[in-house]
Amino acid sequence: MLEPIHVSLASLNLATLAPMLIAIVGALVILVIDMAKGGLHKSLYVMLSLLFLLLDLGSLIDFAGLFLKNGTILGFFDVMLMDGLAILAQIIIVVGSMLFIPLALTSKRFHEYNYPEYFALFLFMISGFQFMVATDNLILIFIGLETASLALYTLIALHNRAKSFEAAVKYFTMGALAAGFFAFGSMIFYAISGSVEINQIATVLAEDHYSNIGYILIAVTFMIAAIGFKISMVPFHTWTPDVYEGSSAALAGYMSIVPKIAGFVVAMRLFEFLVHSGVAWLQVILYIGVVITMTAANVWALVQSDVKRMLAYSSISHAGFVMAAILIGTTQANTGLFLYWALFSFTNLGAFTMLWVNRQKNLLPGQSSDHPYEKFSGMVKTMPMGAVMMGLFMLSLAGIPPFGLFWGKLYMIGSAVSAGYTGLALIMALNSAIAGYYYLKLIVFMFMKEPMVGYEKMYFMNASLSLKTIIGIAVVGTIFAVFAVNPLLKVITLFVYNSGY
Amino acid sequence: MIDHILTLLIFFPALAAMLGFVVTKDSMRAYGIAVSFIEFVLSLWLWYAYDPMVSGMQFMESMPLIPAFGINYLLGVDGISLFIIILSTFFTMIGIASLTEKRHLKNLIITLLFLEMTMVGVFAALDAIVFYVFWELSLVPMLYIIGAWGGPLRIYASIKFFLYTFTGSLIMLVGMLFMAYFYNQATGMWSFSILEWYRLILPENFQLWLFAAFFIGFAIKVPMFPFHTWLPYAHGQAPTIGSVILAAILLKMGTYAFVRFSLPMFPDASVYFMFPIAIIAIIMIIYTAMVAYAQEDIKQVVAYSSVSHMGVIILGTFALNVEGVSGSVFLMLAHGVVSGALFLLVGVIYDRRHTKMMSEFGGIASVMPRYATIFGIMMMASVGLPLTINFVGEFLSLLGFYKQSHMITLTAGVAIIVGAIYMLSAYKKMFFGTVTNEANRNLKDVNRTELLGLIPLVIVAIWLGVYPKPVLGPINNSVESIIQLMHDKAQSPEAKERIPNLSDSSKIISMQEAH
Amino acid sequence: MEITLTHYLVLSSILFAIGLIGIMRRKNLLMLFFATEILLNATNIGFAAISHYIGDLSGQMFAFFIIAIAASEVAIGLGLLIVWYKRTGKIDLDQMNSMRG
Amino acid sequence: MELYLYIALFAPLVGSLFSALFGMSPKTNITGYIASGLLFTSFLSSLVLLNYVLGGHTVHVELMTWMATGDLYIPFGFVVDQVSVVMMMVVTIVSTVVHVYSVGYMDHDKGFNRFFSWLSAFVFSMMVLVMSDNFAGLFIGWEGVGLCSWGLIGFWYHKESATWAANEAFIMNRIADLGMLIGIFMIYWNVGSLQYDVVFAEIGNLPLVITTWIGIFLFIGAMGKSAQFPLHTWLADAMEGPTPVSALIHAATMVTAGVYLVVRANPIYDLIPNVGIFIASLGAFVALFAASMALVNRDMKRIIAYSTLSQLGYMFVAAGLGAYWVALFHLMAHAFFKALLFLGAGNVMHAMHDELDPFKMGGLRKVMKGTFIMMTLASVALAGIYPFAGFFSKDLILEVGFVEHHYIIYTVLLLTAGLTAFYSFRLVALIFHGEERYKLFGIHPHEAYKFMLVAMSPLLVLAIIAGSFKMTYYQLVTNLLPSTVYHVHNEVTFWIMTIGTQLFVISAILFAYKKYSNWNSVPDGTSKMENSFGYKLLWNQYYIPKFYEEVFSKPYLELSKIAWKQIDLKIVDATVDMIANAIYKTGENTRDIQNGNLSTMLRWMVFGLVVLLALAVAFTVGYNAVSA
Amino acid sequence: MFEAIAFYLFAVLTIVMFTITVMTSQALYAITAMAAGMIFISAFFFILGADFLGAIQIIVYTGAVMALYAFGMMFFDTTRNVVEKKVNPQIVFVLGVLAAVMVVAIFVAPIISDNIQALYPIDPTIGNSQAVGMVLFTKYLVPFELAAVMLLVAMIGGIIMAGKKMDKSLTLMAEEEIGMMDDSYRAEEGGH
Repeated sequence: MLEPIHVSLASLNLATLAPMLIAIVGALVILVIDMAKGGLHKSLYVMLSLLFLLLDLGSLIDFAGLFLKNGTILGFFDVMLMDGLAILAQIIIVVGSMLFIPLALTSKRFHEYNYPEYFALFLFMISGFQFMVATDNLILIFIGLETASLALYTLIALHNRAKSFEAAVKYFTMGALAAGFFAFGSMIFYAISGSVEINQIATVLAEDHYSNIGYILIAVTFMIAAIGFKISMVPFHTWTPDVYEGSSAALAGYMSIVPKIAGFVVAMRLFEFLVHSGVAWLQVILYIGVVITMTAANVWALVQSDVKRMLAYSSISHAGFVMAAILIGTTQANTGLFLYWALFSFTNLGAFTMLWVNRQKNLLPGQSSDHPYEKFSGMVKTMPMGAVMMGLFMLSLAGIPPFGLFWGKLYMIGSAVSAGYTGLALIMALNSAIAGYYYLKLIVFMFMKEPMVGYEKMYFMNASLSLKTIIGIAVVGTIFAVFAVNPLLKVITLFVYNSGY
Repeated sequence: MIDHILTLLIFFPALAAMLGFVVTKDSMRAYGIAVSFIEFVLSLWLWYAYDPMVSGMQFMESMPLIPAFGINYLLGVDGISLFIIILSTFFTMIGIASLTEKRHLKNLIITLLFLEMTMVGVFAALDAIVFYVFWELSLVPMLYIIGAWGGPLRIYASIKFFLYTFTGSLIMLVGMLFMAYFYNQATGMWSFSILEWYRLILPENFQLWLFAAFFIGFAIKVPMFPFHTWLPYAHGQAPTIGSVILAAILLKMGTYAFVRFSLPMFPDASVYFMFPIAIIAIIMIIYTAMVAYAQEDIKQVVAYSSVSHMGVIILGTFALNVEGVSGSVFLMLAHGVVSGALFLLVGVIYDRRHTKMMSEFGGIASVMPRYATIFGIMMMASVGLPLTINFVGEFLSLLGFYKQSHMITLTAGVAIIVGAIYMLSAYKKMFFGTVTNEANRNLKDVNRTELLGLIPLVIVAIWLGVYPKPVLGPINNSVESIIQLMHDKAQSPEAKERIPNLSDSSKIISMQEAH
Repeated sequence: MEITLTHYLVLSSILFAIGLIGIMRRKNLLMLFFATEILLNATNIGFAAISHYIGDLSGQMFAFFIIAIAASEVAIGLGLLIVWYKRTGKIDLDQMNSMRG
Repeated sequence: MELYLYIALFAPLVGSLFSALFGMSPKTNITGYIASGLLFTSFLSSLVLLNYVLGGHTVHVELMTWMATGDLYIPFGFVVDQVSVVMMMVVTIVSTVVHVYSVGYMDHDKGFNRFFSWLSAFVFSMMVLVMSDNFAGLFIGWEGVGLCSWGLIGFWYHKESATWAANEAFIMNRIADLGMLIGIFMIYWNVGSLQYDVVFAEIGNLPLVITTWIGIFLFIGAMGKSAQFPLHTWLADAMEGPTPVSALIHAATMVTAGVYLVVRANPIYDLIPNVGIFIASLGAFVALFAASMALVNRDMKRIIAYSTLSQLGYMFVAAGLGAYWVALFHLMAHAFFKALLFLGAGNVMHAMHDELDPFKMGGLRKVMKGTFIMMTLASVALAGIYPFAGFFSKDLILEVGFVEHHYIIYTVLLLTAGLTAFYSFRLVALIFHGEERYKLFGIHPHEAYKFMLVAMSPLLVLAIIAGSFKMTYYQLVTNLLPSTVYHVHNEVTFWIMTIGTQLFVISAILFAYKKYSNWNSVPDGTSKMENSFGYKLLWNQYYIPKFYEEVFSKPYLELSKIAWKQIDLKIVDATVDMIANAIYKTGENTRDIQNGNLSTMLRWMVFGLVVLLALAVAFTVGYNAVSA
Repeated sequence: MFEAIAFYLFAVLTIVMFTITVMTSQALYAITAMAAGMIFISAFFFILGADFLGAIQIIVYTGAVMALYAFGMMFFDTTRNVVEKKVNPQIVFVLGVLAAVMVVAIFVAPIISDNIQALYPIDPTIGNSQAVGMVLFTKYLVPFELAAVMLLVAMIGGIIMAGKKMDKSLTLMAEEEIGMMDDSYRAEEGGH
């Protein structure tokens, strides 16, 4: 008969749930407030979200301290895994979200911010991502992923216009397919290892000396497809530009950062042990995948006529760039990944925010998208500071020193070099050059063309103090990144190294 | 203050540019001149404080930037960089003083001041990454200058300029990372300090690859054949000030980098690649001179002539002996002064006629005699007449390379012939003959503002041609230390032989000092 | 004739492939969603079978959660379809091509 | 003495700079006076130095360092020794005369001040050239005179032909200068110094091959400056410049720089007699070659220019055969009478309103008595009639050829002497004798200013008496130059030669007079002679300018255009653009992968999966095959 | 033997049902076939001893999911024949079949592993539901709770998207229009 199970509460390490729980509680609080008194202004919810995120961040920093003292923290029957990667990723997630949520305080009113549920879903989504990175259990990863994704689909659709529905449906459908892939891949891993926990899988496979190579490859294939979808690897990227275009610029910027870092962490956990154990196939596949993702996305970005789509493709390319870290698999490379993404968050969010501040409600005459290049022509004359800042973000994205992303690129290419991937390093460098073109294109429009008559008022029409603050933070973060790199590098290296990656 | 003079030199213009946003449009010009003048005086002070007897780095500054990855804010000047820095500040001053641009003058001056920061930064940097930062950053203001104030094809030209050089420098960046990695392998430490890298002796095959990686970055910047095609567009479309700075300073970054990086870091590779590069240099010299001869646009003539002269600089650099390298460093300055002046001169006529086609002119000498005179002086300097600044550099460069190869020098020497051909024919087309075009009949001669920019250049061009010693001396000392370093580091017997050992010849030096 | 794990896995993958075909083939969004359900169900069979053959409960757990996920997806998916349908009157995915390139 | 040296050297520079100050302003006579005065000062200083040097001293100063790097050390060093002082005298005398003359000659020219600036600058360069104590300094002067020559040939820059000629001269000289530069490089890398004294002391220790090459390269430099075949065409074209310029630069001084170089570098050429023979042969050839072209030419100044060329040939014969002092002597004598001849021609030009065709003149002796006398005497001197200067120097060269047993050279030179006499007097006869054909063209000639004639007179005197300095000169220069005496020892032979030569020359003169002194029509290209092959050949300068035009200039231009339009734009640049375009086009062509249709997107996902699966299966199969 | 027969029977049935689901142009057939397929799948669960899962399968899928879909169908009016434009159907089948073939190709090889250990072994002495419950509320408590959150998210998402507020898009309305709308809301609320 069933034995009663005695579990000491201490061994559960309930605290490991704290960060996610904070987010969930926040969401529930918002829902409750809404039920109690409807029709409250969005600023309340924004600030509440911000507060809970702050708490979340506080608890994460607490964990960071604990991690440095005691190493990896397991909790809840080893389902929760608070290692360096989890903490770093969650910090990026939460900080990215904190930068995102004030963007709701626009001066124009958009549909989604009329819903208190929007903020609740947003916090739920964050908790989903947090779960996703803070575990090595495939089940929890899957559920976290789905929680976040489902919330995200809703957030996209709430923008409430034809394009955002289209985007949401496309994202959802492809997400469902990817979910199928994930499930199937997990199944095969389960079949060969009898476990759904990544470290367990790794152990079993190592003990078997990878004898079920066929199974492993099939499993990895499905996993690549599933995670590749999440981090938009070519050819699983097709949703990205459409979804970015359909969502509000703010959300698009958010999507280019936060979901992807979660994806990267899962990819790191899942693939790196395989790469390290010399599964040559995976190395080749990742190599090809990384190169194609970087290059093809760049090439497509070249031909875009809409800035947002261009940025979408560019973020695919950046993701490909960072994927190289997983291929390289050294501590330096993984450190580079987090460094890159931390720096990328500021810059890219800044760039998308710049789009967000000049979002008008109706399409420009003769244009089929919100942010055609023409909209920016001659911006330096009508809005010099705005143009300079946008130019700054573009330069940073292009990897012009000393702006933020350069240091990330430097370190990433450096890690490729150190690991002996000369060809990869060169390809990464050359891709930066190709990318230069489309970033320059925007600069050209802003600085070297005459303003279009009648469009002068387009810029900053949607701006508000909080948006400007966010841009300011992004600008500062981009320009003075160089001073942040060293401390970041030290901390990240410590975390990554101590997590065994 | 003297301890941080380099930092001051680098960031003073940038700071001034920031403050410049506040200055009103009308007074911007005066502000720009004042700032650049102060900067120039500061750089002169640097020269004054510089000890010409010391061959190594002076005014070193160091501050950890990203110590975890071995990146430090490391500055210093030696005889080689000192004068290029002064040239940069000098030309920024001259450039701003002789600005005739009316559109968005404020933006232009702010951009120029930022550009000045990057230029000084490149030449003062002793850390590869800091160097790279300024190197890349210099593209941005230039992009803006060409793209916003340029001619009809300005956007094409500016993007081409940017992307081309950007691509090259990214490959160079990979090379730098490899260098740091090898340093890490050798010492267990990360470092991007150039001086530290000097101490590293690499196996020859590594040297070859790294040399190639750096070479692409530098060659595009120089620009060397066949990577030169961005230059005619950039010059052709750039406004006068853009061309001036581009020709006078930005191109020097490439050649300077050869001396600063390639030679001392890869002595064996330098010897290995000496002849191929010399061949390229010859192609640059003769082929581009021919192309220059075929031009119809006077600015393009000057632009291509730049490439041709850069060929001589490259040749001198790869002479790998003191005479040649000193000569090439000197020629960098000389070419800066002369081609800068020529572009300014082209700008003068362009301001008046808004065309640069030589066929539009003819007989200008009678309408604008002062202009014709100054143009003539600068043309002769460009042709390399003795007692002008160019000759010293060209003579020494060719002399230096003669030690390495007779035939190549003979072929390269054709520079003095072909140079004369295109320059004289261009001069003839523009200035000689009778005035046939009515539009030219009443052109105003150079005015006071323009003279303000041109006269100092003429003075420098002749002064340093007659008495190059104050500049050549410090250059020589620093070059000697580089050559000695190369000789000591060289591994292959051929390199040992080709790079002279100066410690043997110290006798000779002392003998000369007895003169 | 023993039914081994392989049988189940093969069955699972055949069903998965049917799902894939459906996903690629369907233009009607609602029926496309059916196909996604097939995918998840195919996987579930595999999980249950593996769980049975190695005598471990984790597989069943996974399948359990997959069912939950499938259910949530239906809710969101139908919600999306409803707004889309309200806006356009169609749920044919060929209508969705306002963004491209 | 240093002071005098510096005065001699820098006075012209001061004059030039002073004139340049007024370069753009309208004519101010003061510039002419000051420049001339300063040159006279220079001349006086040179005279003092000459006196000093005659006392057996030399002056050697070092002004300052020019270049010093590595082992290279080049100072601005100047030396006044026996050779350079001779040159200094020649240069300062002729240039002083020419300056004064020019005050009158350029009287009506807008560019009066500019002219003096250039002219004085030229003298300065020339002084640097001759006074320098090292090869680099020589090169400075060498290029400097080239520059001034360019400026002065193209002085009337509105004339297409003048500017063309100026550029031609400069570029041709540059070609030769490259040779010289290479010679200098060789000297430096083999000797380690460029100082004359060091080089000449060390040169004997070098392998002969290297010395030979040095000699050859230096001579290439000399060929350009002295317009030796095949770099001779510029000299005749250079006559586009104002006539004083032709007198000073293209007759008396600059063109002789090549001879000076060979003379100066005599320790080198002494070691390589084979090169010397070549130089001599080339000189002889040029002497005849140039003279032949002068026979038929119808341009007064060109005829004189060809004669200059021819005389330069003589000088090179002497220098090539080792008779350096003879070469230098002829150089000096020639400078006087040739400058005189040119200045006279200038007077005629002035009178004839820049008409140059002697066939359109005739009978001018009536209106231009002074000029007539001077030109006739100068021609006599040129022809080498005793006791004029030309006799002493030219005869000596013939003797050298004979003594050194180069009979072919001797014969050629003798023949040339006859031709020289013929064309010189053809010119004199056509200009000053016969009918006054100029009336047909409505010209009213007049004599030049008095002071111009006065200014010319020193030259006249020197042209007549220069020969008498021969012994003093000989003693002077042989301090430095090999003191070989060239004398035909057999008295009979000597007299036969001397008198024979004189008779030959005189008969040539008489023939010219007979043929041309009564000329009465302007040739219109229809006469039989004018259509003969020989005449045409000579008239077209052996078709060499045309040959250069067709073989070098035009193809170079064409090639340049191809290089630009075909190679640079269509290959090099197009490749770069092609790469960029290819990348862009790839984007354009593949962007339809994202065609916005959800079905396609899903298919791409499945496609990606299938490809990966295929790779996985392939790998597994391969892996199993290998492990099995 | 019984197991084999059952397996093959249900395998064929499921495959057929799902094939119908995928291939038919009748939406009604499709949904019916899918519901049937789901039920047949639950049969596998029972065969495999996963009783709990089987029950859940029937309840959740056939009960909830199918009902939702049925409502959806009625709402979208897709009971009639669905007209679908087919583009390159070959590609679809080639890709699908290839995927299956390749996965199967690997799967025919047996799994070689000595190291598979059941971490949560099935105890034959206790019932499946109990066992599942034990694991679910210990090891998988966190996923379980998160699944609850997920369902909550799905619920909220579904509700607000289907809600009436979505009919008007503030995103597309000019500020003035929104202002007017707010006023009318306020008026309504004031009226209550």
